[in-house]
Amino acid sequence: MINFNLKHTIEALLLSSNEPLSTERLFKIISNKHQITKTDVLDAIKALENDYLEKEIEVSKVASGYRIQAKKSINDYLNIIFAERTPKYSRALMETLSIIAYKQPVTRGDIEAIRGVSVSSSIMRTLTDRNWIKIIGYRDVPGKPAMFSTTADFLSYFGLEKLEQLPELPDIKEPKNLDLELDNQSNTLVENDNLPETSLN
Amino acid sequence: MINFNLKHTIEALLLSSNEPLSTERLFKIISNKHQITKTDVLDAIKALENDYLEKEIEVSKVASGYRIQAKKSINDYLNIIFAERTPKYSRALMETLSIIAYKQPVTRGDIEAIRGVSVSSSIMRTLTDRNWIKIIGYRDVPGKPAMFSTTADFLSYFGLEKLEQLPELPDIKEPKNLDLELDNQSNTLVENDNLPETSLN
Amino acid sequence: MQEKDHNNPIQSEMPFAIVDGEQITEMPKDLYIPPVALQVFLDTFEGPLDLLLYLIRKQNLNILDIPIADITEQYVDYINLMKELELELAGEYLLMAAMLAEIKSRLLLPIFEDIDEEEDPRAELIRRLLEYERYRTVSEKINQLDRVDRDIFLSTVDTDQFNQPIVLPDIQVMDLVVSFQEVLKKAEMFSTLHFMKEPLSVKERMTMILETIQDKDFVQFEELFDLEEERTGLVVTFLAILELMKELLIEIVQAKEFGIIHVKTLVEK
Repeated sequence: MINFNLKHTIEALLLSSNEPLSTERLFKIISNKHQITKTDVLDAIKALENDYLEKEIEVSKVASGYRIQAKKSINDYLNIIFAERTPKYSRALMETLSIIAYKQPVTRGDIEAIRGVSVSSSIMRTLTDRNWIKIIGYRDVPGKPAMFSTTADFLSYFGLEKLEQLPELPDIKEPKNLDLELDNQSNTLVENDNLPETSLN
Repeated sequence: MINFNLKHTIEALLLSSNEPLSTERLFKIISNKHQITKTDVLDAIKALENDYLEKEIEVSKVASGYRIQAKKSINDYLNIIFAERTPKYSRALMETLSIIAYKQPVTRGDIEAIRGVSVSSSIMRTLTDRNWIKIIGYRDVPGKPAMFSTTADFLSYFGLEKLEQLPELPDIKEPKNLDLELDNQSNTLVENDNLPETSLN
Repeated sequence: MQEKDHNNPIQSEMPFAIVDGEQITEMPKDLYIPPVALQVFLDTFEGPLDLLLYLIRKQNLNILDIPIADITEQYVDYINLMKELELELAGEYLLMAAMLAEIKSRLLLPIFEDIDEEEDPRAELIRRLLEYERYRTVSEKINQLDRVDRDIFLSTVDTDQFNQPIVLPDIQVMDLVVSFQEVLKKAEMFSTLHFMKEPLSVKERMTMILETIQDKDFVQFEELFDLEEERTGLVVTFLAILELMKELLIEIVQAKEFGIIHVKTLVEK
C-alpha cells in the first residue's frame, strides 16, 4: 500500500480498541499486512508522543499496554460532560482490594483475618466482574481456598504500569518487643484503668 | 490561559466523550472558561478535519453533533482486534442457563430462589435472543409468572436430540430443599406439566 | 504518585471515617445518640477493628496504651446499641467484645512468677489493630489515586461504522454441568446460612440461662456452655451471662482462687 503510515495506523488502532494494546499486539496485527519490526512500532509510538506534546491528549503506558487519554488540563470540561457518572466504591471494597493488592496471593480467609469482618460476596463479585482480581490458584490446605491476586486491568484502571507504583504500605509501627513496650507504659495503664499494680510487671 | 488552543481542546473533548457533541454543546462547555464564539468552534472543527486528511481517523457529522471515527482503511486491522476478543458469558448467565436446562420449566422466581440473587433482565434477553430459552406457559399463581424452558435450538447447539442426553450430574448431592421447593411448585403448573423433552424434537 | 486533591467535591465519601481527621468533632460526644444518627454512625464502621480504632483515636491514645477497661466498657456500650440496629454484623462485634472481656480479665488476674514469661494479653489485639490500620490507611491512598472515568478520561473513536462481525460466545455442554454444580453448591451454603442466623440473640440466651438456673440453687459456670456450639454461640452465652450479672439477675461465686465457679440465681422464687 502506497500511503501506509505506521504512526497514523497505530494512532487509529489505539483509539479504536476498547483496551490498551501492547507493542507485541500492535506488531502482530500490523505485520500481517506490512513488513515492520517491533522497533518500528516503538518508534512510531515515540513519534506519536512527540506529536501530542502540543495537543490535549497523550499516550499513556499502563500495565496492559498503550492507550490514548485526555490530558488532565481538560478535566474541568470533561467533568461537565461526565457529571455524575463517576464510579464510587465503598470503603469495604477499597480495603478488600488493597489487601489483595499488597498481600497477593491471598485467600478470603486472609482478608477476613486482617479486616476482622467477613468478606462480602458481592464485593468479590464486583472486583471479579471488573476484572480487577482473579483466582490464581488454590492453597494447599483443607478446603483448598482460592487465592486471589490483582490483574493488569486493575493497574491500568489506576493508570499504573507496575504494582510497585502503588502507594507505599505504611510500616507497621510495632516495636521489636511489644511486651517490653507495654511494660513501659504500664503506668499509664494503671492510672487509666485503676488496675491493681500487680496486674502488670 | 496562554496555552489555550481551541482546536486541540475540541479534539480531546470529542475523543473523550462517548457521544457526539454539537457545536452548541462545545461552545457552552468551553465558553465557561474562555472567550470564544460559535464561529470559532466551527472553524476549529474545520481545521481538525483538515489535519485528519492524512490520518487514519476522521471527523464525522451525525445527527446529534460531531464525533471522531476510524477511517474505513483500517478495517482490516480492526477485524483482527475484534476477532481476537473471544466473548465469554458471565457466570451469572451460565448458572441461569444451567438451572433452566436442568430444572425446567422454571420461573424467574425459581431461578432467583435457587441462586439467591435476582435474575437480570439482560441475561434473560441474551438467552432469548440466542433462542436458547423460551416461554412455554404461565404458572397458575398470583402474577402468572412466565415459565421458561430450553428450546430445540439449544439442544441442536450441543448436537443433542433430547434433554435426557444432557450429561448427568456426577454424584452431587442436591440439597433437599432445592428439590422440595421446586416440587411444591410443580403441582401448580397449569399445563405443560411434563418436562418438555417430548415437546422438543 | 499522583494524589488526588481532597477538596474535589466528588470525593465526599465517608466523612466520619477519617478517624485521624478533624471531621470527628462532628460526631456525637457521648453514647446517647438518636437511633437514626447512630445508624449513620455505625454504618461508617467497617467492623470491630475499625470501631476500636475509632474509640482509641477519639481519645488521642496511642494504640500501644490502650486502657483496656475503658475501651471495653465503651465498646460494649456501643455494641449494645448496635445489637438493635445492625444485627447482621453482631457476630463479629460480639466476638470482639468477648475478646476484650477476656483480655481485661487476664489483666486482672494476679501474676505469678512462673507465668511471668507469658505475653501481655493485649499484644495480639494490638498487632491486629496495627495491621488493620496499615491497610486502612493505604486503601485511603489508593482511593485518591487517579482513576479511569474520574480523573483519567480515555480517548476513543467510534468504530460502529465498521461492520463488526458479531461473534457469539461459545459454550460446551460441560460448562453447563459445571455451572449447575456451582449453583447446587451455593444453594447448599444458603440453607446452612438460614440455619445459622437464628440462634444468635443475647436476649434469647439470657432467658435460656435463667430457665436453666431457676430450678436449682446454682449451677457450674461451665454447664451453661454447650460445647457443641460454634464459637459465636459460646460468645453469645458469655455475653448473656455478663448481661444477667449487670442486671443483677445472677451472681457468680467462686469459693476459692481457681476453684469451681458457680452461677447463682438472684431471682426470687
